[in-house]
Amino acid sequence: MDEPLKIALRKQGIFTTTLQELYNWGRKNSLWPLNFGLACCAIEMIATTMARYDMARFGAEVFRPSPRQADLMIVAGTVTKKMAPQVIRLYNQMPEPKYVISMGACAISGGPFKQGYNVLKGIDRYIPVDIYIPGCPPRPEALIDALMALQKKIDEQHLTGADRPRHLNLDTPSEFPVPQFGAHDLEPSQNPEIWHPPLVHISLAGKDESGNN
Amino acid sequence: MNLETIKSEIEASVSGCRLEIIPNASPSEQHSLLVDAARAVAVARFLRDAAHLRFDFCSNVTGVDWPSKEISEKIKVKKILDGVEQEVEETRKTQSLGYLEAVYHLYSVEKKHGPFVLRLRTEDRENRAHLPSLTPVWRSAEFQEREIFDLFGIHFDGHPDLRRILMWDEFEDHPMRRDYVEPNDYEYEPTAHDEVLQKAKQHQNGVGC
Amino acid sequence: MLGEGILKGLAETARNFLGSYVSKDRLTTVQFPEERLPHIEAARSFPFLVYDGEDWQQGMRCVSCLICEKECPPKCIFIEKSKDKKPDATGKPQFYPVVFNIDVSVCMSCQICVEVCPFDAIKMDVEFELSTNDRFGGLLWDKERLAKSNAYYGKIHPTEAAAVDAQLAEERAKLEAKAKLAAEAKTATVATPPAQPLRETSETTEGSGA
Amino acid sequence: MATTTYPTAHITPKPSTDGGEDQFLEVSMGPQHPSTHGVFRMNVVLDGERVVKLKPVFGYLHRNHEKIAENESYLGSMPYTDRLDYLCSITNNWAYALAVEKLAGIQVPERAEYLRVITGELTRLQNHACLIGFLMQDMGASGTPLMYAFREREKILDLFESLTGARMMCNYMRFGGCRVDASADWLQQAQKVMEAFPRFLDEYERLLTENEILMARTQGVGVLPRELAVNAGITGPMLRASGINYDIRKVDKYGIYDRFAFKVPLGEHGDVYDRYMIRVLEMRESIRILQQAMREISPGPIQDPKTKIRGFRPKAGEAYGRIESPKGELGFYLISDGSPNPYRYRVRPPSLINLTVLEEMCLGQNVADVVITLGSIDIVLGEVDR
Repeated sequence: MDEPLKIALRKQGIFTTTLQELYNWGRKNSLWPLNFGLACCAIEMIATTMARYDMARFGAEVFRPSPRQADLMIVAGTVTKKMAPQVIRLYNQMPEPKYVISMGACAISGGPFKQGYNVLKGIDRYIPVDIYIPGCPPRPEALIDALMALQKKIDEQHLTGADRPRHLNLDTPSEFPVPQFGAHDLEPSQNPEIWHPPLVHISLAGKDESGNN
Repeated sequence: MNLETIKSEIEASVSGCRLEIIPNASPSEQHSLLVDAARAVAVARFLRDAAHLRFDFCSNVTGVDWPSKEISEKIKVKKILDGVEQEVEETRKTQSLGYLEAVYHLYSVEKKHGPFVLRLRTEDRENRAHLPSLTPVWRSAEFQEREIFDLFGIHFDGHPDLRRILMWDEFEDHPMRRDYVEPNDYEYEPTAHDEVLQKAKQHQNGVGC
Repeated sequence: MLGEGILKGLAETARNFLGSYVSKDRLTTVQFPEERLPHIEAARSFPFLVYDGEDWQQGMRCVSCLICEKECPPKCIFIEKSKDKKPDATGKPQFYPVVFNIDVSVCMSCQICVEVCPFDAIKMDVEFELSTNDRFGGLLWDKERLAKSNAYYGKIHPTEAAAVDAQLAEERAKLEAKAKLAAEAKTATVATPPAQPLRETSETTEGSGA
Repeated sequence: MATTTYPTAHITPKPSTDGGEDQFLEVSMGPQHPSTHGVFRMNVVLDGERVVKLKPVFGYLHRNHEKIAENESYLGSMPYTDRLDYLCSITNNWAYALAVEKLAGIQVPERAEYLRVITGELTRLQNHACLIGFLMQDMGASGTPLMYAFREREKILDLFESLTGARMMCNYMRFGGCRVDASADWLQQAQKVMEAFPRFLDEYERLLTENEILMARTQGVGVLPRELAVNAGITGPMLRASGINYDIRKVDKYGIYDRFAFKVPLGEHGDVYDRYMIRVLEMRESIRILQQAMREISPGPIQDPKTKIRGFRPKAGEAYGRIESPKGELGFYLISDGSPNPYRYRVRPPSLINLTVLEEMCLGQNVADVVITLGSIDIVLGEVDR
């Protein structure tokens, strides 16, 4: 059925839908986040659920303390190397379909604390992330904006076909290996199947030759 | 509250302890007292219990790393040159022995004075990095001494529960030491310069890209 | 009486609930995407580069002095200075940044780059709806993404921008006056040569600081 | 309760006198636990419901603030201090600025001191209000008190945003002053918020103070004796709840705190209820300080003109500066070797040291009381682990 006909019918009081639309509509409006705060951004996440910003308007106010009941992980704050295995374990414990929002600079790349010896340079080294919100910390509105972006993403997913989401494709993994504590660093220090940074051409910069720095 | 008088009082009541006043050149004028490790607990007890001092509140405990460094000093040496004794200036380079330091900031809740700064030094940075724990005197040192053990590697003898506090137990390094080498995770450094640029370059070369 | 305290508390919640129908103070929800909080002038999110005039490339105020790069606490700015000079919005030849990248996945919005910039070239934006699914490309902002017009700056931080504009105009006027003076002096130098070197040095120092 | 199994090698329960060792239950609360206020973990050994042993585990938010600061200029560390105790960025700024001012002997102009007091006390208001909300959340009062607290907090954050540009990470203070001046308009807004705050406090107290459930849950729970409190270096509202009169605002009289008339509320029993009450009373005293500061503030410079912001290099030496932050004694210990970076930069975190006595306070209590005892300490993990 094409879109104009659907709208015309809706005006007449007749709702038509497909299974896919109904399925996506249900999923996107009942995202249950994991009650999981790491650092500064967690306070802004709490502020988002409070009266002023009221995340309940998006059906995402039911913060679940248990990963088994949650389908959205908002990584809000610095992921340290000591915490990273636990974060990944929590992610593995969440049932599919599951989504990850990487909230704030630290969760994306380590942020300002990037050069610290105990700071993981981005949670996407170990688990796939759907939406990134830059900011330190992002405003509550920014989190709502990210939530809407995620809802849009869910809405556009197809139930069948090659581009169907991960939870409908049995060949793709839904659990990821948990790194081990090593003598100097986490082992391995990233999951090469997930983390594909582009190569930065350092020679292009030429900083050290020009002596500008 | 004069540091000199406190020093002589300690010397009078704790027999055989060596104390040294470390001056502080900054406008804060918080001079400190270096106590030899062997008598540190007795000195701490005295500071806590002496009726007019009553430093009952140990606020801040921290470590400082002073690695060994090269000191070049000019010395006048008498030498016989061409049969005549002459004074010749020579620069002699010596390697100063590095050490680790624990600094305690004491206040008095009862008398409302302070800070009194106490320093303890280890003999070296490696095998003899031991100090007596002051946790039996002030409980507030418990977590802070564990932190120093974790990050600097000073072993506090007599500490009730000395193990790593911030890093995981399998970790081997002492990251707050100045010669600590960070793990190589410089895969993506789009805005690198200075030190980070060097490390990112090393990483790329190491990986073979 | 046991339970009195609980009843008191319940009365308080009831007051808040009923009050929310009449008092704006008790109903604080902002229906975000449709409704927004009033714009706060001092608000800041990420830096942007100010340009004068129409052409962002020509009008960029940044002369790539690298101060912000050095002072940035998390080191999220990367600048490559040009080898040549190009005329800026006022026509004066200046160095310009060949590459100016800010990694917003690291930036902590601390505003120190703005504070230390002697050219008023970098300012803080207020945009915050920046969520993206592009980890690398979407979060490394280049010169083009960062460039925003002075008019935009005036719109988001009106008071501050007016002060900056006034100051820049004053400096420009001073410079022009000085140039004029210098030109006059040049004609005069034929008569009084010793006065020249002094004036020239003062002009160059002033010129580089403007 | 998180019952994920983690290595718990450190726990060696004492042999039970009335049965075998298998009576004990080891529970690892955290690092992901709704009541631990972040990523904090406690290894608790339970005998039925009773706590036999409790060992806190730290480091899940160890962000290497001190190491990073050693490679950062003095100014560059200022925004990092915001992220220590992320509920009260302004008081963190203040403590750091104070330590650097001691290190370099910088004078602060009067207006800047007033601005520091005003913003600092506003910070205390929002911190205490939120802490009480979180504490009630831990007790099962899910939502309502916390929502009321956040409603007021948003008003204070709006003030911070219009003054400093950011809601949480203000980066407001500089060595020898403040970054931006407050306009007359801003002061008026602040006056309005301040005048409305006692009304909120009355409301909050009607909601909570006499609530029988609250009293039953908190009175006599998590008692901290006086002698232990001093010896264990406890500071802030927690120390005063145990009845010890020690407020750094009164003892050190840093800034201009000697100009204000305010009382130091003291507790009697040192239990969770006293800690709750102390915070309510401290908020009332903060409002008194704010009223005086708002009345007395006069125009003037806000920055010491002799202090360079860029390329700041204090002479070699060291200094320890401390303030009364909402959590307790927040101190910074700096060693300068004359270079642009501090040689050693140490934060004395009140939250970490206040946790020293957690085990003593919880032993023999029910496991549900561990949660509220922890809640009443008022920890922020950014500061505990740095």
